[in-house]
Amino acid sequence: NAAAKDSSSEGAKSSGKSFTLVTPDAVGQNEFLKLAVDGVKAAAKAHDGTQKVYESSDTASQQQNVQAAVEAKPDVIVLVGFEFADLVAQQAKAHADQQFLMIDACTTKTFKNVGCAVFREHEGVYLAGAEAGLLSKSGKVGAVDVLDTPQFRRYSDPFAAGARKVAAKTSTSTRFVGGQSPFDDSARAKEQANSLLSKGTDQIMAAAAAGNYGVFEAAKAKGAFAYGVDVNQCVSSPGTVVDNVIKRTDVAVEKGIDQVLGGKAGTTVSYGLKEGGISLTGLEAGVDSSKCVIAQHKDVLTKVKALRDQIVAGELKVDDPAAS
Amino acid sequence: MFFDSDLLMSALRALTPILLAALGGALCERAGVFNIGLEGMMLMGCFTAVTTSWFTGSPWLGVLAAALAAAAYSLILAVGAVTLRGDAVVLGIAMNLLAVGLTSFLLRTVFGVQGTFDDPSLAGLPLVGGFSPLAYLAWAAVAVATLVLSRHVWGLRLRGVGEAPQAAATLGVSPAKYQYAAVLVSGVLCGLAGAQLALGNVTLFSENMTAGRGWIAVVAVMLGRALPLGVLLAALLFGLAEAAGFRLQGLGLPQQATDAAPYVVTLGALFLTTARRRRRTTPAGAVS
Amino acid sequence: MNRIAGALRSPVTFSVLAGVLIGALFLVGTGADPFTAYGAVLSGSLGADGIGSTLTTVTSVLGLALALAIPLRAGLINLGGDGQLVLGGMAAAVTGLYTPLPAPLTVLLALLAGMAAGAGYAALAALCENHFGVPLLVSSLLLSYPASSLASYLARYPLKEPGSSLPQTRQLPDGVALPAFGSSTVTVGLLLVALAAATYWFTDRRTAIGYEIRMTGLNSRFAAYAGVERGGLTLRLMATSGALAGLVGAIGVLSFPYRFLDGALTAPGYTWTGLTAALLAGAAPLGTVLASFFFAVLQVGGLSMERTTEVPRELTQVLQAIVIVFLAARLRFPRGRLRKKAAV
Amino acid sequence: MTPQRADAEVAVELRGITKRFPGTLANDAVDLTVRRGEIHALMGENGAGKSTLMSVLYGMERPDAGEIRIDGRTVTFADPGAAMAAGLGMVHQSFKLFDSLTVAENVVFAAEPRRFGLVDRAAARRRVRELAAEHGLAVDPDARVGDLPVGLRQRVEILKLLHRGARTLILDEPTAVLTPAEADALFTVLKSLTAQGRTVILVTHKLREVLEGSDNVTVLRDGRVVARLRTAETTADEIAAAMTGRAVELDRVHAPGTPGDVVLDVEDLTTDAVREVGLTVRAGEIVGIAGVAGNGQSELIEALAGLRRVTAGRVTLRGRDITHASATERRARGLAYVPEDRHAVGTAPAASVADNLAMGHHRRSLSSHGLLPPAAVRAHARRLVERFGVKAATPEVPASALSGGNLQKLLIGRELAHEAPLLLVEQPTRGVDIGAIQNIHDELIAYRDAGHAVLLVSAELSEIRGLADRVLVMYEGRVTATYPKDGADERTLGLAMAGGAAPVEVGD
Ligand SMILES: Nc1ncnc2c1ncn2[C@@H]1O[C@H](COP(=O)(O)OP(=O)(O)OP(=O)(O)O)[C@@H](O)[C@H]1O
Ligand SMILES: Nc1ncnc2c1ncn2[C@@H]1O[C@H](COP(=O)(O)OP(=O)(O)OP(=O)(O)O)[C@@H](O)[C@H]1O
Ligand SMILES: [Mg+2]
Ligand SMILES: [Mg+2]
Repeated sequence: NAAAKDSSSEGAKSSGKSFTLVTPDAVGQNEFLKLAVDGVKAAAKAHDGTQKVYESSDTASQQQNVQAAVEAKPDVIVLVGFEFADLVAQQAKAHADQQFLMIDACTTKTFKNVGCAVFREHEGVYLAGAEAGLLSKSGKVGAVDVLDTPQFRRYSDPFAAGARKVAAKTSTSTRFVGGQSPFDDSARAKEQANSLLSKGTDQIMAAAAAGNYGVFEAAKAKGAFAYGVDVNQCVSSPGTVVDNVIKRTDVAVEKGIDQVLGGKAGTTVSYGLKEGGISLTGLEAGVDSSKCVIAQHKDVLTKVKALRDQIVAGELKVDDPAAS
Repeated sequence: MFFDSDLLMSALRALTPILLAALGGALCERAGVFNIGLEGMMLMGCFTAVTTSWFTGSPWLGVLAAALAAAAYSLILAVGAVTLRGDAVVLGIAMNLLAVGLTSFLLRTVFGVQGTFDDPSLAGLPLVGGFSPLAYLAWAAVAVATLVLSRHVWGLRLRGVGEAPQAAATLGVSPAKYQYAAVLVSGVLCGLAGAQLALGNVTLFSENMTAGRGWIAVVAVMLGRALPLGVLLAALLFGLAEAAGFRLQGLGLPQQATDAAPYVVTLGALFLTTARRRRRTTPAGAVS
Repeated sequence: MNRIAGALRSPVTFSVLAGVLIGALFLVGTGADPFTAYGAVLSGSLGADGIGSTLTTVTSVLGLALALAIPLRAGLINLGGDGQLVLGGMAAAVTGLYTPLPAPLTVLLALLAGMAAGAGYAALAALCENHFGVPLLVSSLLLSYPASSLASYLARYPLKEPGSSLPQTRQLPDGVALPAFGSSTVTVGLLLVALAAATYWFTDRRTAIGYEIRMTGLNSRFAAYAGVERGGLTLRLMATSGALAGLVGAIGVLSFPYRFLDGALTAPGYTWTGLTAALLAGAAPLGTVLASFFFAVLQVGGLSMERTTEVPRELTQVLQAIVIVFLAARLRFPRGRLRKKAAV
Repeated sequence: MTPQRADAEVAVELRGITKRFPGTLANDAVDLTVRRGEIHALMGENGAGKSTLMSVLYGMERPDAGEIRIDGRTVTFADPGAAMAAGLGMVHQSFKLFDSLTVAENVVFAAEPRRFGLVDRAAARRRVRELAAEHGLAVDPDARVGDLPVGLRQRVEILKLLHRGARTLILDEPTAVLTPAEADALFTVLKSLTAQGRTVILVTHKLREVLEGSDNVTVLRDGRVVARLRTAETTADEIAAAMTGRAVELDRVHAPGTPGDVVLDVEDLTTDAVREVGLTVRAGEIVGIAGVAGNGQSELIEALAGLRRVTAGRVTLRGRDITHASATERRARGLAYVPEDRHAVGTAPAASVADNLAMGHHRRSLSSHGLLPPAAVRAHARRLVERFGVKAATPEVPASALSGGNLQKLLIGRELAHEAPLLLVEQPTRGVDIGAIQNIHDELIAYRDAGHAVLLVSAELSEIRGLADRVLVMYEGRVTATYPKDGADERTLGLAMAGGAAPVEVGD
């Protein structure tokens, strides 16, 4: 628990600001949460302040952690995830002088002391889908999601739409890991991927949390390709992972804190392709050293860049499954 | 085509860890020790297999270490339930809890990570004819267990110990010895099950990665009436139901329905088999 | 006085001390200071900041521990607490959302609906044993999964809050909530659970049915011989058990965040904690209460310890398991029936 | 004091065996000499230390002091396996058999003929047939032991010992569950074994068989040897006096009762193991049912008690049809029941004496409006403990701490206390010593004389003849004979129990 270690070094020199990050799950290998931790650390450094990370594991611990965070009265409490919407609404009302920053979600009502940052993952997933459509030889692409919930649908529905955009005849399919331990069950995720592969699918969007490793293994064994999320996952399975939908949570956290400290809480900032909050590894600098398969398909990247430009310019609108 | 060879392969892959663990559970059951800690023993196997394979570079050493570690872990049940005559159900549940806590704790201490340890250079088990060698071992274990239980002197004595421990004791057969042996062998089998899951089915360790498979093995022991072949059929039924569930998702069935399917199928199978058995045993019972 | 001396010499004291000691060794092994860590556990769970969370956790843990202890007293193991809990929560949510009555009445109705749903579903497991001969342990466990799946489906599709990204129902109307104590998270639910514990204690010690339940647990053939009807008792005990599990679910939904969120009720694993508490206490009422409280302290304190020190909370999980192992190895309770059942 | 033949060599010799349990001195410097080729009876009341002594000899208990000599050599047995290796073999009172295994598997268990480590089933079968033929112990090697009647199970137990080459056989109360005919057959087998030079140590409470079948008798009381007798030179009275320390009147036949109204009327009752049984029991009489175990007596009683489904027929209790009533309804209607198996059915050994005594009373005299005050339970327990002389430290001790005889007193006392018009009693004195038997018999007679109806099932013919006003014999699920009091001697009854009697009808 490196995060907590930093906090112990606060004390005398903490003339700066203090930030507390509360996560909905254990940070572990959750790339999305790791980035959030990076973001809050960067903010602490920038503001010569201190930071703490409270990791939750379930609804009960989320509640207890938020409670504890509020009682410690840091300058900003950062909360990552949809799960916190109700909690933040409750606490923001009860503690009007406490500043909150919500990442990846927002309260239904607007509070003057709550800043929000949300992502338009679907834009990035759409582009990954386009890559898949262009690269697929079988004309079949699919996705493996953790659970059948709206936020995970953001990783499957736009993927299908992107593929069909560039290759109209592409057939698409989605599997959900489910089971007793959906976020950790890589064996199950692997079998779900296998069931797609056995149908001839050769491009798979992997949004199975820890199960992604299982998806990559399955794809690798069948010589098929997969797409990672949040960070560059190509390194964990070079030659199999084509590209990744990058979500710059660190940026959102750091900028969000600035915005809240700057007195501009009460607003919601949306990060998409345009803002650089969402991207693909293939579209970033350093693609050639990323170990991603897409680095060998410059032609594909050219077409995808064109699509991106259309989206950024607002000429192309990507449907958001979570907005229904 | 719905029922194709891929479906069968998928079912067989899902089957292997469950089968290995359930065989261990069946042996314990036969020896009169109710082993509900299969899940925890398996998880210890997963962790040891990955750790050993990582540090030695040999998945085979990983398998060996997993078997040994899980067997050592199973001593908790053996000492607690056999020697100290504690409650096997409580011990089993505690072992499951302890395994989750301990492996997560060790994951942090040994690898400095949380959640999942995965590395491309972690060596997994090779595939032979589409399956890991442990899958073949599991099949062989069914045959061996059947033979030993039904024909070998050890099997006869084990069954005797499970049915009437004092009777066995008066004939100079130590129930404790056989019960220890059964629990330790179940430890070895669960260790292998864990190794298969972490180095065969996938190549990584993640917290709580057994995800209820040990419980399914417990159910398989009951459904299969603690007979190796029965256990095999029960595990196969479960594997097929799960693999079919994955396919049905492709046909548009909601994930929640396919999640529930294996359990509903198992319950249905239990209804059928116990109803049949009841009909058969009622007249027989009247004789005595 | 004898009792106090007995308690001090009891396996419980021994096991807790052994667990704490082994836990301390772990702590030293990882370079942490055991006193700081245990201090953090205690102050985090029993201090002013933590007691609220502890009591909230106690509400759920004790509720489920009681639910599982009641059939256990007669030697029946209900492994389906999760399913009954979730169905209870879902029933309460639906009632809370769609009852056109004044809020207080709606709350009452939602509690009753939750209990009814849990009771009905648990009774189903009893029927599986009584009529199909499927051991209760297995039938209750297997039935639990489809129940969770059903609730998950409902929260995801027909009852989903429009526009939300989470598989959750709409929030209950204003006022459809259990009153809380001050600004804390502790609600009247705690009182309901405490009332259930008191009732259980009274029934167990001082009523004829409680006596019959105890005797069934000690020797079911003996009880049957004297006229205690096994099937009927199983059904009633399971229904009571399910009703309590359902009540915990309803309390969960009628407390913050006042809606059914898929997985929220089961993720903290209260069912297992509750079952363990009940098993450890041999289903005795007072012991169940104490064990539940102990586990709640460990859970809340463990999280707090992780926040304030470097020690990961898994340690309290390990500690809890070690205490159980030690206790189980020295403690037995009547379970003759289970053995026979399990040996199908 | 030691009138033993000096010529035969000594097979087993125990010297100064002392065994202490917490709170009990079970064996106090016991000496026992058993000569080769004899049947040596070991007698004593419940708790006298017989089983303990045999456990010590057989390596199941370690003695605190003393020495064991087999064939003149001093030995120490770490476990029964070592004792078996030295040529000892023991048949325990409760059989130690594996019900789900076959006869052959039971016989060869732990001493299996093998081929490549596998059990050689053919050889095992052969071995059973050979031994059976040699010793007159015919039994089907492929039968499942669980399906066998008690008499055959005992044969399996003896075959087990013979298969292991036991030269000295220890039998703990082997005839407790046998009919006279079966017991006679057993003694024939034992005699032929001793004729071959084997030795038998017989633990028993039954004077008749000791007098008829043994060569020497050793009597224990309170863990000490109080008499060593040559059977040919002693009498039943002498042995009984040695066992109890006082003179006892043996085989009393009680005065007949005065039957009143019909309390229980059973017509053509049929269950899975009972065929068209009809009988009546009147107030103020004891009706005895004799029969070899496994001929439907237990099933009949269970059906009457409401614990077994009735497939046809009619049962009337005090004028009310109770054919399909539940056990609770029957009890409410006026029925009490002392079951055969006091540990598994009649009590909850882990529960306290007080809780055990409350069962059945807890819904009636002890409770009101469903409440059961602990004080009432305790007071009730104290009353019964005193009235029936149950030896228990306090009512709070678990019933498992009571000796067999005391547990039986507890059970009978509890059921008698219901004052129910009908009492069903199975094997009320099995394994109970002479003194306790007399107490129990007196209680039953007093209960009858108070105007209650009693239906008694017993394998003990002297008990049936001593107590019953009418005797029914059950054979293969049917009532095959009915006799009035003193209407049949033991021979006639024994014959009828073996299925060899023409039915004798007598009016009710
Ligand atoms: N394991 C034991 N622990 C404590 N006390 C025991 C134990 N076994 C026997 N005893 C006690 O030792 C004494 C002798 O018992 P033992 O079994 O030898 O009697 P017995 O002569 O065989 O009686 P019975 O006729 O009832 O079979 C009794 O008081 C009994 O309660
Ligand atoms: N652990 C024990 N503690 C106290 N008493 C015991 C114990 N084990 C046995 N006894 C008593 O010792 C006596 C003899 O025990 P044993 O095992 O020989 O029983 P038994 O002869 O089969 O019993 P029964 O008297 O019912 O025929 C019994 O009265 C029994 O209650
Ligand atoms: Mg005895
Ligand atoms: Mg006896």
